[in-house]
Amino acid sequence: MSGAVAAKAVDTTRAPLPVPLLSVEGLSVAFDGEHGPVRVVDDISFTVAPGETVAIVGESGSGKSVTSLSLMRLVDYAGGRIVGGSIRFKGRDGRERDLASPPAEALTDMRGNDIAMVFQEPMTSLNPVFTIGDQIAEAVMLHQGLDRKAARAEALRMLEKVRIPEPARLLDRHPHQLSGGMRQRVMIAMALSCRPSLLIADEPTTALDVTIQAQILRLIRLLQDEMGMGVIFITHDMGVVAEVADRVVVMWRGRKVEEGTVERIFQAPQHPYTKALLSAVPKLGALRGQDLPMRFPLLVVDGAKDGAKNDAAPPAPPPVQDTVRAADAPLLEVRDLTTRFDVRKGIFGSLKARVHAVEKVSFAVRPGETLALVGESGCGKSTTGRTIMGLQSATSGSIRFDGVDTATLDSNGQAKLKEKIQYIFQDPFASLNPRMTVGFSVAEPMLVHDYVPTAKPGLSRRRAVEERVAELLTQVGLKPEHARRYPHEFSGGQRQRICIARALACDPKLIIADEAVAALDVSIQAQIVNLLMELQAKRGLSYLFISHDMAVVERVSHRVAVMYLGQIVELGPRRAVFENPQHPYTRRLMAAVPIADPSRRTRDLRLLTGEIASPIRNIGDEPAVQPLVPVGDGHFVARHAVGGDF
Amino acid sequence: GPAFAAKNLVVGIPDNITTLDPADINDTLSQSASRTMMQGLFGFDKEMKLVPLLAESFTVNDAATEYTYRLRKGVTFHDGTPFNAQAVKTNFDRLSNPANRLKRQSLLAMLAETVVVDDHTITLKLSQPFGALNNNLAHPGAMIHSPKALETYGKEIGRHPVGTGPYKFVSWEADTLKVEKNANYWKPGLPKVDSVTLRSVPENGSRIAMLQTNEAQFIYPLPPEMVKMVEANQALEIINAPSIIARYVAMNTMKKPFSDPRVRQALNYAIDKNAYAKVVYRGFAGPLDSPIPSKLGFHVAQPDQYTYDLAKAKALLAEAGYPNGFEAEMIGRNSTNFIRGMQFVQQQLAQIGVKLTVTPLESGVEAARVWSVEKPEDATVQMQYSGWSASTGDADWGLRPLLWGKGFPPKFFNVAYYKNDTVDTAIETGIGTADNAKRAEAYRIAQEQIWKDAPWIFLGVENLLAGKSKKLTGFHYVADGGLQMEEADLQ
Amino acid sequence: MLNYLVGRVAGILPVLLVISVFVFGFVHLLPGDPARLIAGPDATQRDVELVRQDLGLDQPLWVQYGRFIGNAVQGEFGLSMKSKRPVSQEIGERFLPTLYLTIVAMVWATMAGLLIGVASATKRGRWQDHAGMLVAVSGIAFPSFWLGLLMIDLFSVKLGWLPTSGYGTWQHFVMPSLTLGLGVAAVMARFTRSAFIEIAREDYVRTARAKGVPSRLVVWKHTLRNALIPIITMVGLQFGFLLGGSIVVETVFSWPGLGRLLVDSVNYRDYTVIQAEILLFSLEFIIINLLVDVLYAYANPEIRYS
Amino acid sequence: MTTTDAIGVAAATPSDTGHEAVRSPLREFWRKFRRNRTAMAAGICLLALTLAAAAAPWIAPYDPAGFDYDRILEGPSADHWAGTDAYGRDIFSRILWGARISLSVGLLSVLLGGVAGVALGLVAGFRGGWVDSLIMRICDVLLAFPGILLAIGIVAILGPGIENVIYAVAIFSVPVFARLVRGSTLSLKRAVYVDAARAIGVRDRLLMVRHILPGTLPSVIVYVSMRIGTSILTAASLSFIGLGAQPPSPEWGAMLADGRSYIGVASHVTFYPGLAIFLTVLAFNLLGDGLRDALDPKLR
Ligand SMILES: Nc1ncnc2c1ncn2[C@@H]1O[C@H](COP(=O)(O)OP(=O)(O)OP(=O)(O)O)[C@@H](O)[C@H]1O
Ligand SMILES: Nc1ncnc2c1ncn2[C@@H]1O[C@H](COP(=O)(O)OP(=O)(O)OP(=O)(O)O)[C@@H](O)[C@H]1O
Ligand SMILES: [Mg+2]
Ligand SMILES: [Mg+2]
Repeated sequence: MSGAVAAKAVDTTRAPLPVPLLSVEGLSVAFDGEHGPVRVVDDISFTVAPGETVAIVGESGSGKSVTSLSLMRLVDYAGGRIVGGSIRFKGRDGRERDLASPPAEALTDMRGNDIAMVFQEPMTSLNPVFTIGDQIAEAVMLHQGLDRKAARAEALRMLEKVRIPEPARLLDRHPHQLSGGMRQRVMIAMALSCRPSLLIADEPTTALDVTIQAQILRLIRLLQDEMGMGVIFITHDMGVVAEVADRVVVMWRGRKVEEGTVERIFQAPQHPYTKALLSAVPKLGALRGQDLPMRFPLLVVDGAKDGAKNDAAPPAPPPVQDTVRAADAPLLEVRDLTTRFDVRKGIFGSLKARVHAVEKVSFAVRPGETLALVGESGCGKSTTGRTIMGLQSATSGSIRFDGVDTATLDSNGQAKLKEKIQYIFQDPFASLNPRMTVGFSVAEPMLVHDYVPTAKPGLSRRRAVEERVAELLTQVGLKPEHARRYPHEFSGGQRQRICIARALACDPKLIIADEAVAALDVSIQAQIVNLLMELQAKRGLSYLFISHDMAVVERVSHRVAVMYLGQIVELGPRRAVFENPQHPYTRRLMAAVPIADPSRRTRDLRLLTGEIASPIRNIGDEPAVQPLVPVGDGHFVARHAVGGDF
Repeated sequence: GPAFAAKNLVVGIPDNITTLDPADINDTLSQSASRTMMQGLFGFDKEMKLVPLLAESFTVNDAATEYTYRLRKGVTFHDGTPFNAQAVKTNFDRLSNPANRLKRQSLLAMLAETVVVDDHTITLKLSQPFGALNNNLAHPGAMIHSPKALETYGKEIGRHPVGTGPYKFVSWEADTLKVEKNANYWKPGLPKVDSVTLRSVPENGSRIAMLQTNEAQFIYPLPPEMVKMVEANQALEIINAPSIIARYVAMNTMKKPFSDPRVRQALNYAIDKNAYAKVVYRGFAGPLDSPIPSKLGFHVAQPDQYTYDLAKAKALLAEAGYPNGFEAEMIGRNSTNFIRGMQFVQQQLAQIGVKLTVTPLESGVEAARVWSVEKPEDATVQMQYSGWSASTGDADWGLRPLLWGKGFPPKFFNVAYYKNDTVDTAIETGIGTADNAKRAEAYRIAQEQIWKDAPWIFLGVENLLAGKSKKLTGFHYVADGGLQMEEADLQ
Repeated sequence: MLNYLVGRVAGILPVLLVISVFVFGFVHLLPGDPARLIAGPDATQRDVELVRQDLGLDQPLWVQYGRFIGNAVQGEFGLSMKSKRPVSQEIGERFLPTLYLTIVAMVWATMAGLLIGVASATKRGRWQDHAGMLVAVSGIAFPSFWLGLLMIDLFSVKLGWLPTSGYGTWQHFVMPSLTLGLGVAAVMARFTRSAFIEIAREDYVRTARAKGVPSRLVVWKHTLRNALIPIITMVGLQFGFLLGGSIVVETVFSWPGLGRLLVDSVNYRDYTVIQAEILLFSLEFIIINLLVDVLYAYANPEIRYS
Repeated sequence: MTTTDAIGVAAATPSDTGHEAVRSPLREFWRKFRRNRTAMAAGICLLALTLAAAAAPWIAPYDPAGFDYDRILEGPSADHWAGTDAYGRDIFSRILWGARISLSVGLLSVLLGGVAGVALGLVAGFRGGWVDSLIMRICDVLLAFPGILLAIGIVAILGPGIENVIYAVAIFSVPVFARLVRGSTLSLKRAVYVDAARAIGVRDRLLMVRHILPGTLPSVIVYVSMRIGTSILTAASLSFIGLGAQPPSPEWGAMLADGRSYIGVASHVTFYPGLAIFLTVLAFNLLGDGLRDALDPKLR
């Protein structure tokens, strides 16, 4: 990996090579459940050839992650067991062996070296006590045989490639100081630096904005071409699938329901689930010309039982979301909010610099309104949310909720406030107490706030709460009996839905949803988004919707705020921002959204290089904050050099 | 060759030495340690008989107020300073001066004046008659420092002992004292070993192990229950001899129910002394057949022993108005041996209905209970399990501190608050004269009366037990628990 | 962190001052009169009075406290009431032996404890686990005097390999440090096991495995670092306890340590020595716990950055 | 907080619909604990021991204080299963009787000290700042304060008595628990799920108890199970300074210490009380491991 910029035009019709790299046959995996073993992956077979990209798509909870963990036998450490099938893998040395049979410990030398993996949940997958640099360098040292110093240099190079600002500084930072997307990129850098012959990437771009996502996809492709690396790409983003995959495996409820080349799957899906999936893919621009948000067309995926044919009648046109009570006073009003973090080095470290995570951010959310907050990964979206929640103290600025300055509230008032504002964390797994059943977690807000759910008369309070938990779980597409499980027993998307259920428990007035639907397959995503919008229509809920998925943002939001380097650079009605983006960063964002059509894939393999603007500044070097100037009706833009050329 | 091998004697002792300034010592162990290096005008032989050491002879007036001593000639201290009357005067004046605040000041408290007659003659003038002065001078507290050392080291003298004894000081670290042969010792042919090391090893088992491995050639004390372990080893032998340590339970004779002598006698009858020796000392104890152990001077065995007789005990109790017994508390120190003894007494007295609560106390707490009493009426101690070793070897010190009517705490250790005019007179007579016949008569009377009044439960006299290598000779374990190593030799 | 540290270090003196008042008061309130205890039961009342004057105990309490603190400030602690030697000497003489023994015992015990704990945790539920925990429980439940005596009997009396007791050569360290360390090793083993089981299933451990990190490193680097907090806490506590001297071990092996000095001085109510020792122990704990807090920050960067 | 209790208690009764959406952590814990056979066995052993101790007057073959000077220090035999001690008392009977004192002192003191220490440690770690400094400096002093002195002080102030032993031994445990819990709290309080709980409006006190405390419990349980043995021995050493059970009470630790002088001569005098302590500690440790595992959600 020498040249940072590699521009190559590549033959798009790659025939699968004759000798498969990986051949999975009849793989079944089980976990111990409450009533004996539960098969979560059932008789899966597929192959991966060198240089090939196989995408695994499917319903949330259908067993994608478990399958991928089984390939490296990591599922053994998570309490799972391979109960059948074989995983034949051809190693670097040309030797073929069945990874399913030896004890998991015996495969150590193969991991990383032959197969590397990017995990779905980057937040919990990085070791909190080691620096980013150490963690990447360790992989480099293990697999490229470099010494410490060279490994660090290599780590630095990898970080540059995944477009992390100021990678040199990042080397010495710890995971908890990184934004979600940054951690995900670190995971990717780590996996790639192993230079494996097979890369398993489990939702590697969920937390990335589209511009960076594009960069990552190119990077993977580049390595793949260079080293003939096979790739298993698990994602729910059909746009990404269309962009990268050679072949597609569709999973549904633990089983493989369909497999084919990417073109065939997209053009002639066979299985009802696949069809449903494809028809649910949100397309950017679907609401062009529409002022108001609109729900997804409702899908009846559940009707597609076990391959039974179901070409449901075309759904009724979804209602528009005209819920904003513009006349009312704003529900949430943020003014000049600034949050900074100190950067120190070492255990005793002195103050070196500051992260200007949020700089003079001002916006308001009106009752019944959805304000989307979009922006590059690491630009301060989560920090804004956390600061509003009081989880992070603001450096300056004011936050008013329902007309009350939250800074004036005592701890009691703060706690009461939380009944009305709910926050959905970007990282669902970490935000669920691992020692509590999810049922209890979902019930907790109700217990804490003495919230009495309206339920059938004659029920005790406890039963009422239980009923409500069951109802919430069902609403988000889970089963009531899931309440008894622990967070680690769920898939990524399932956990995300648990967090959504928890946020909805007490009928809040405002929900700050931080990438709340990022890990959901499109069908579930549509359901959840519709649910949220339905609640908005019914109860006048407001949302601060943090997301990088522009297609979803288009569907849900009344207004959009675009953040860049801690500042809001553009703010306006959704239609205005989407159809008439003013700020260069906004324009770049719109252009980078991948399109779910394999025939339109771009094989542009240019990697971005060069300085990336960073929110880390030396002490005393305050960033310039330009005021937002109106450019249209309620449409504002900041005209300054930050984030692009004016 | 082995013939020239240095003879290094190691002695395992149970505690740390506190100081090596005998005038400031009140524990037998430190006394034994300083006795390796220092001597007084008199000493005791291994039978606890008074023998002259640095004094050759003495004269005393009839009133027992003026003693004149002829001192031994040609003796030098370890630092080369000659031993003479001036040295004695320096030491005695130091000891007797309250301003020096020495713990053994009482030994010479009656000293009014020391007069150097000539270089080797000295006269001690007393402020009151005192018949047991030679015994007091034989006490280790009256041993003689080199006057030069006293001057050089001042308050630090306790770390730098310089005497006339058979061994010279080498070093003293936390728990190890090392002394070496004094080549110029005035007794010809002595000492025979090149060095003596005293090592404090508090754990009984470890001390025995030292003996077994020949790391030590002499260890003491040897707990009675461990005698078997030493006996099992061919190279070792035990020393088993009566001591001067009396074991008794003092009863507060001023308060009910112990104010009635019949009660006290009953308790004496209720205890099986043989069983006591067997259970508490595994048989290594003798009877206490008088208020003082037989090894003390002027001891008289009492004809009417309190032999174990439960019927008589019950009868006496009934007579005294306690047909069903009573309840009482017995305190005592918290050592294993004491607790064992207390439990024994508790068990025995239960047989006649006397229910004892046994309260082992930490030394300070016990001291507070015993000594912080200003008026006898305030005493809270009903019974105290105790022991006494009269380190002067004389009946006086076996009786006066414990049973003299003027010796209630905090003055002295009369925890029984026992006061009997006959006894008081006898004790005062005994100390008021140097005439041994008169003294003997006085102490006979005292012992008889005390025995009858039974202010104590007389339990027994424990044996001195020690383990030694058979190769060690001339090493004496004296009845007061002290060690004499002057003649020690290793074969 | 640095500010925090400076603050903590600067805070030590005032804390010690408060402790000194407390200790002084407490010690003087204890039942038992040093003058009587030091003079012995066969001393006359006059003797006792002399001793009392000699020790300065006849003076008002505040004068005594003033003298104590005046001495303490100079690093002196006056004379031991019992031995009349400077307290600093009394303690100094025993501090190093205690320190050395503590270090030797802590080092082996911590390592053994970690090894056993990790072995047990990684082989959880298998025989290695049961064996390890049996050893650990023995270490806790086995009275150390018993162990000490058994070892003396075996290694000194029967085999003649080691001296029975005393302080000096390295041989003298073997049995006392084994005896002293056993309990520590046991505690460490139990805590390590528990902490490891906790961490072993975290996602980031899985990540390490996926990177191809050898099992050994997965355990000793990735898991251990995260399991450190309770382990550090325990090491600190044990270290502090051992630095106070162990009465049992010092007794069995006649080790010239601080534990017996304390017992002796308590027995005689040797106020000066007791006070100095407690101040020393407090200082030790304060310093150790300061180090522990620094190590927390090392172990967990999130603690460091707050 | 009443509502929480309502749920916690109510959830312990079986639900009628077959599925319980909200199973309290407590109930979940018990379900898992029951399945751990070793721990259950250890628990049953301890229960049996407790019962045996309670029934000592009826099942002990001899009077624990009944002496027989003709049969002192006899080894185990058909008459005396564990032999006799220096007074010819039956050691087995004494162990049975002694279980009453030793078990209650061991357990109660640790629980008392544990509860106090855990509370202090939680508050110190969670609040930080001067609260933390104050609590921890007090703990430093308590740690540094020699046990015997403290005990002598307690005898002086409170007088002897078994409850006072429990207090004394409990005090020794407090700072250890406090430091242990504080350490874990420091790192646990930064967990995202704690933030999440805060974000749903959980007040600090509940946050500590419900979200942080369970995370510290594994260490606490381990320490409790170990500490019980130590406490039995400590209690015995306190009886030596006149605090607590006095002769002839058959306290295990005191029996052990008394037999110390007979090692090598009549070793059974220490061996059997030692064995009793060992087995008890073993049982508590196994039980502790079971509790720990039952609290671990990742173990089914
Ligand atoms: N440790 C576990 N114990 C029990 N069940 C588990 C465990 N881990 C996962 N499962 C179950 O296995 C199923 C498959 O999970 P998996 O994580 O593979 O889903 P996924 O396809 O990756 O979904 P997502 O897109 O939401 O990440 C889910 O129903 C999940 O609940
Ligand atoms: N605890 C912290 N200490 C130091 N820096 C932090 C901390 N938390 C966040 N940051 C920094 O603040 C910046 C903004 O982070 P934030 O999590 O708000 O980004 P984000 O917009 O949510 O990004 P993403 O889409 O990747 O989640 C990042 O540069 C991040 O490194
Ligand atoms: Mg997944
Ligand atoms: Mg974020």
